[in-house]
Amino acid sequence: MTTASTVVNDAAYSVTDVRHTYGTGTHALQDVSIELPRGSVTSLIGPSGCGKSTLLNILSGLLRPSEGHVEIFGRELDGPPVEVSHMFQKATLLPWRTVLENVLLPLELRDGKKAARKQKSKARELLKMVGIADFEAGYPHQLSGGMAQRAAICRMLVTEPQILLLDEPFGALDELTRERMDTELLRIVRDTGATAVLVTHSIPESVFLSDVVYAMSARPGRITRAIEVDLPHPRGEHTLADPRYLELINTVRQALDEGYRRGAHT
Amino acid sequence: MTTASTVVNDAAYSVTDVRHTYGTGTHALQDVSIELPRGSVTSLIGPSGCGKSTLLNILSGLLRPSEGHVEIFGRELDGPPVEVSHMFQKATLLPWRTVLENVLLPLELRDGKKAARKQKSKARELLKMVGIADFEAGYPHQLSGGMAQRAAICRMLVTEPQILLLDEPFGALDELTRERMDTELLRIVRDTGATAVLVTHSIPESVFLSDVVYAMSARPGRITRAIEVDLPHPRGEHTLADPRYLELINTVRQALDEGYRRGAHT
Amino acid sequence: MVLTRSQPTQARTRRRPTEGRRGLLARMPSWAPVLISIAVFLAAWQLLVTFGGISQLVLPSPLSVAEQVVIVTQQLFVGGFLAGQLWITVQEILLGFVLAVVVGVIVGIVVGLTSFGRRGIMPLFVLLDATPKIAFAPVFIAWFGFGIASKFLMAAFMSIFPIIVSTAQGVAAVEPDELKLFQSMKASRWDIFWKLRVHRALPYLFTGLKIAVVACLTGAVAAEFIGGGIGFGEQVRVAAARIALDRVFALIFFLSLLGLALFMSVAWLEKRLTFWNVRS
Amino acid sequence: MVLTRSQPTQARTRRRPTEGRRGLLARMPSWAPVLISIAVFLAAWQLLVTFGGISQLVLPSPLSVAEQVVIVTQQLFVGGFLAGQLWITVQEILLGFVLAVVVGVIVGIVVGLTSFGRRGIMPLFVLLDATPKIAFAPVFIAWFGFGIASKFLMAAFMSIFPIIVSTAQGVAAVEPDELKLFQSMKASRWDIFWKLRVHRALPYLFTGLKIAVVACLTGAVAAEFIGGGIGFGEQVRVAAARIALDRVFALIFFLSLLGLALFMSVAWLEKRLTFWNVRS
Amino acid sequence: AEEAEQQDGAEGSAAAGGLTELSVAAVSTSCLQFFPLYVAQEQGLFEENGLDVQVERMNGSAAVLQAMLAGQTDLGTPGPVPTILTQAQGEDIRYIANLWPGGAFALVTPEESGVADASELTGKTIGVATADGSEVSFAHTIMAAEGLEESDYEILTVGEGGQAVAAFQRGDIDAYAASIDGVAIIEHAGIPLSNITGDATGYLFGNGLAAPAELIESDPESLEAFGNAYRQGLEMAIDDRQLVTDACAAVQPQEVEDPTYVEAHLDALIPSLERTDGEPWGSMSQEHWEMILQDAVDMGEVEEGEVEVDNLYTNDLVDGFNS
Ligand SMILES: Nc1ncnc2c1ncn2[C@@H]1O[C@H](COP(=O)(O)OP(=O)(O)OP(=O)(O)O)[C@@H](O)[C@H]1O
Ligand SMILES: Nc1ncnc2c1ncn2[C@@H]1O[C@H](COP(=O)(O)OP(=O)(O)OP(=O)(O)O)[C@@H](O)[C@H]1O
Ligand SMILES: Cc1ncc(C[n+]2csc(CCO)c2C)c(N)n1
Ligand SMILES: [Mg+2]
Ligand SMILES: [Mg+2]
Repeated sequence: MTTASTVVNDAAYSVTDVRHTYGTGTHALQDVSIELPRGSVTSLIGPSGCGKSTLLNILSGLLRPSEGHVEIFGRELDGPPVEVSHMFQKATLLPWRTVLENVLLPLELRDGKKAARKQKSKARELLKMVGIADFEAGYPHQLSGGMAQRAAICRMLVTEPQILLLDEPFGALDELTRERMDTELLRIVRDTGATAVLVTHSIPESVFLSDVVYAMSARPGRITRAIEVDLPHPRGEHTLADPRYLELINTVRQALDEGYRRGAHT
Repeated sequence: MTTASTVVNDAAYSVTDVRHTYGTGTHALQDVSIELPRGSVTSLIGPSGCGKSTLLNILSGLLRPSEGHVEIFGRELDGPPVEVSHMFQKATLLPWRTVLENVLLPLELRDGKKAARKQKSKARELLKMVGIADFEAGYPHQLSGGMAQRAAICRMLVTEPQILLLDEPFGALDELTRERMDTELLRIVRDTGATAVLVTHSIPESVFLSDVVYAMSARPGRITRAIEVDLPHPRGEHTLADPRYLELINTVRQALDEGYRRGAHT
Repeated sequence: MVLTRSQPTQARTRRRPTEGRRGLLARMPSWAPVLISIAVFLAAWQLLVTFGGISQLVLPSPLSVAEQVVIVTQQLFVGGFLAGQLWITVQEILLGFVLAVVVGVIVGIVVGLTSFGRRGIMPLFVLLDATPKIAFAPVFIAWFGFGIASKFLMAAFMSIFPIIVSTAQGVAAVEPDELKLFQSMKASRWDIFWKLRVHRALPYLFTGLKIAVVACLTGAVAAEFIGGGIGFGEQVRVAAARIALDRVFALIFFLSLLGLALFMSVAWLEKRLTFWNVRS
Repeated sequence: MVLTRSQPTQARTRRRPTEGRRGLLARMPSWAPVLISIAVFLAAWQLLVTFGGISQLVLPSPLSVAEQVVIVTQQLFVGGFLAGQLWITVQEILLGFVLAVVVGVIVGIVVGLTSFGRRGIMPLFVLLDATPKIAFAPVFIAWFGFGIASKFLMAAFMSIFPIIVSTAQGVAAVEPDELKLFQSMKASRWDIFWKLRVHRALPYLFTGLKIAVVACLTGAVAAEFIGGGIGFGEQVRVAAARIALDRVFALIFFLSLLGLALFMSVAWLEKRLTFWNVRS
Repeated sequence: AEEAEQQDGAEGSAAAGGLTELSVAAVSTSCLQFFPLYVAQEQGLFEENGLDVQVERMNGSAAVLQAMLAGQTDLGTPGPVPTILTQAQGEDIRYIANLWPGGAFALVTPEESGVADASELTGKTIGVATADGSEVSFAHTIMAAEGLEESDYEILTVGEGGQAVAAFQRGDIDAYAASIDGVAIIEHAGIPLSNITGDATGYLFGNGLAAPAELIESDPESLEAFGNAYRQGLEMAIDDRQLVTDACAAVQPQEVEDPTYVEAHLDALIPSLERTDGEPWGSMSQEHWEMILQDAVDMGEVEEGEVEVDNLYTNDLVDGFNS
């Protein structure tokens, strides 16, 4: 997989020998090198505190790694790039804006208020797609956790990003709602051809959604295993009954358990 | 299972025709009748807002049902009974008390400060058992979520309750930590011969822990299915690989999905 | 009693089911308890004066105060001298408050957003805020004269510190998650300020404003007290000098109403502008 | 610059990575910025007096104020008259504060824990708090005489309302989860009060106390100002009456130090008693 | 008298050492303004007269009168007008001695303004030290004597000391009506003033000693003893001004830090405290009281007939003051 780094290659991201140590001395990441093909869905899974969010923050340009470097579409990463939308565990909707205004926020910041206003119909479409069109004029405190998370998805998608970075996006939802959101998300990603990186704690979720699952060890986080998920597309309820699905879940669990045991997690 | 209600029977709880409507008009529970044998572990599972916590609050004597009645060890329930310990989704440790002082709180409230002080060694034993003995002099804000939840378990157990009511006790933990806590809890319950009622959102957890899983429908909550879990004891890591385990998970999922579809959940 | 059958009224006190003895009180309209306690207070006062053998010049009876309230009200409605004095004080308070808000918010933003401000200037303001600012009243009079200027500047001086401190706290107290969100969306510092910090600062600011508006009234009255010359506070002093204590109380009553009106206006504005700030 | 290589100093300002231009300022010891801004302030003041042609009777120069500060300090150390006056004011403040805390906390608990208190009495306190309490100073003198009593009562009156309001808020603001926990453990009302409400009320109470301690100083000084006779505030008035503005400023400086010391004491106590109250 | 003393136990009970306790409240916190009181205290003149006196300092006549009514003090030194107002409200507090026979107030203008006569103040602003009415009626009396209506000039309350200086410097006032010691302070600050008081206010005596009628009834001996000591204090201080500095050093040291400040005060005050009309110290004339009461009626402060002149004062104790 070695390519001359000056040549534009087909990867959305290519991460080489990244390490990160925080100012506090916490050694969060160690020797991470991964390549994420365009249009792929990748999951990062590992024990709490192993550096998953750190890695995602590095990919989003919010954090510069202590060592190593990151390329996005073949160019050196340097600050948050326009192609990327980042979604966090909490929906983080601004409570003083209506749902619609929240969804329009990234456009407003990028193109100004006027331009954003013109895109209302697009935002409305997204809200309709995730099933909360009726709430566009409501305020976040009137939404349930699942509804807020859906609004955050719309906000993430409204700029038509080529890359989606998702940090435990559905961690706060109950299992059944979560499964539905997973399915929806997968459909959107496939439809738009975007590249997605997902951080999750749920083994079944990682398998269900991804092309590759990277298992990480406890701090300092390193990638211990890469599990290719060869489940056929499109995936859906039938996938859950697929014996290969359960098999892969067990594979990931074992990979994780090793990393878990090796770490210092209490 | 009909016994004359005046005769003391073998059930820890017997719940007859319980309905509950809140002051706001929310109709939370509808026609719930269940019998919980001594020493059994029972799970309640169902969509968010279906009345699981309401039912648990009724069992704990914190809430009097609008209709129907509840017997505990054959006598009419009337206020929080001494035999019961209730554990909530959040650890809710008092931040101004050390871990040890938090564990001793129920004893202090029941028997006074002096008596509680004499039981320190017992509290320390419990802390040792869950693996946080080193933190007894620490304050809650120094603990991770998992450690706090373990302290809450010690607090629950320190009064040697005959009945444990657990409302999503590990909902805030990551999957692997949660599995470990589940195993620990199960061992404790079996060792002490206590009766336990567990509310959970996780289907695998409910199957892993229980003798019976009650699936509930969306609001107004009613019990739609009772699934007997015939997995052998003791359960442990090997259980997760048992095909019967996966089968039961699917059974519960289906039961739940029916109730889910029938409800008005968004 | 821990167990209580849930009833419609219970929703209100959901947080304390053990304290739910709901009797007469719960069924009263919400203004009734206030009126009852006012009535009890006034009755006790009247009894004290009537049977306590206290001189009217030391503690006037509520009845004679009420009489003076009526007289003052009439004078205010006629729009003569007293109305003019009240208007002067109102002007002092409003000018002082507006000045304090404008300067205080600007200074607060500068102090709160810069490291030097937080570390170098904030402690000075804490020091200044800990001075009994009323001691500066004669200085203000000497500098700014006997007209409205010295009074509204004094009012502004008395009320500006809570505004500075709360603004500085507010603009610094952004939610880290929201800041990260804005950064990930490549927001400019300008946008982060106007679309994020300003909103998050408002609840803090209003806490400061509610303290400030009362301090502003106190400042104007204190300046009139010490500086003399004009205004409603000065009328209180004149009445006190004439040993007309019933008039003193009646005038203070109007000042309280003024204070309450200002406080309520700020509270109303707070409710409107921070409607979204529901405790989660 | 959004991207910054993380460095040891960054930990402190983790929340605002975009503002991380760390230069000279970050490397200064923490007292340096305060001293710098004080120095700049004093220099500007001296220049204004020297070149602004302002009479010393209106704005004394910092140098002459400094001279007076030295003189007053000497007098205080000798322990003569001025030390006695300072001690009187300190007594007034301490007595007033203790009284306000004792009465305010008790009233606050009663008001905060009863439905009648919250609905019937609280609005009255809001009304009273909105009065310019300084207008009552002459009345307090008339009732309680010229001694220390009228002054410390005035100080207590000025500072009691924030204590009542914050205590009432505090005891009512229990976490529902914790209340439920206590109820499930069959705790008595007594235990719920002492082992839960009291702790949860402390952070609120201290917010009130920090406002109150400054108000208490103001109250004592204002009472001395208006009531006359005794104390350090009265000395300010005497100095003002004899047109010794440099002395006025020097005395105010000592009152500020006193205020700061009181404020710091309360803040220190807060840190000790609510050490557990870390923002989560 | 013994029976009466038992009835009114609050006032003047016999203390250890046979001294009678008595408290007095001055209407000003200034020591220099009431120096006879403090000299008497410092020189032990009260003890010599069988009294144990407690001196309090307050701001203004109203506060002192209220303190007397509330039983906080036995004696006070209010002005005549506030005393009239108190009687109008049904409380019986009376003058027993005139402390300022020469008048309390002066109307002044800055020397540099060239105004030498009150008649030149038409259309101008007169500053007054307090709003308590005394200076205001004082100013009105002077202006009325010049034939000026109240609408011909403005009155502005500016306070004392530095505030008055600021008022002159800012041009906010053209003349200033204040107590004579207040005027002395301003002159001492370096602003030369011309006194344009004239003689229209000759009948306006200043503050006096006042007491509740019951006390005058029940214990006149103690009050006589008090006045006697006060008079002796005044006379000793006139003979030896250093006594004033000594007495005030213990009470209000700020006022005596600067000897020239003390001199300026005494130069201004002593002439108005000394009796120059040959009448015994402390005595009051019916005629002057009637004129002052008439002024109060004319100003609308009290109704005609609401207060009787005979109730306002008594000269019964004057012999005792001068024994
Ligand atoms: N800004 C920071 N400064 C210092 N240390 C940090 C910072 N952010 C994270 N850390 C530490 O770095 C380590 C990795 O944190 P990170 O948030 O990347 O873990 P994670 O895998 O996302 O964990 P979780 O599953 O709990 O979200 C942890 O030990 C954490 O405490
Ligand atoms: N104290 C209350 N007053 C009024 N309505 C309530 C109260 N508590 C709960 N409810 C409502 O009753 C219904 C059942 O609530 P409950 O908390 O029992 O659900 P749950 O099954 O525990 O949900 P979750 O899984 O989200 O915890 C919900 O609609 C809820 O909004
Ligand atoms: C605070 C204060 N109140 C009243 C007066 C009035 N006064 C009291 S004694 C006196 C001297 C002659 O009577 C005068 C004018 C004052 N000066 N200061
Ligand atoms: Mg993370
Ligand atoms: Mg629940």
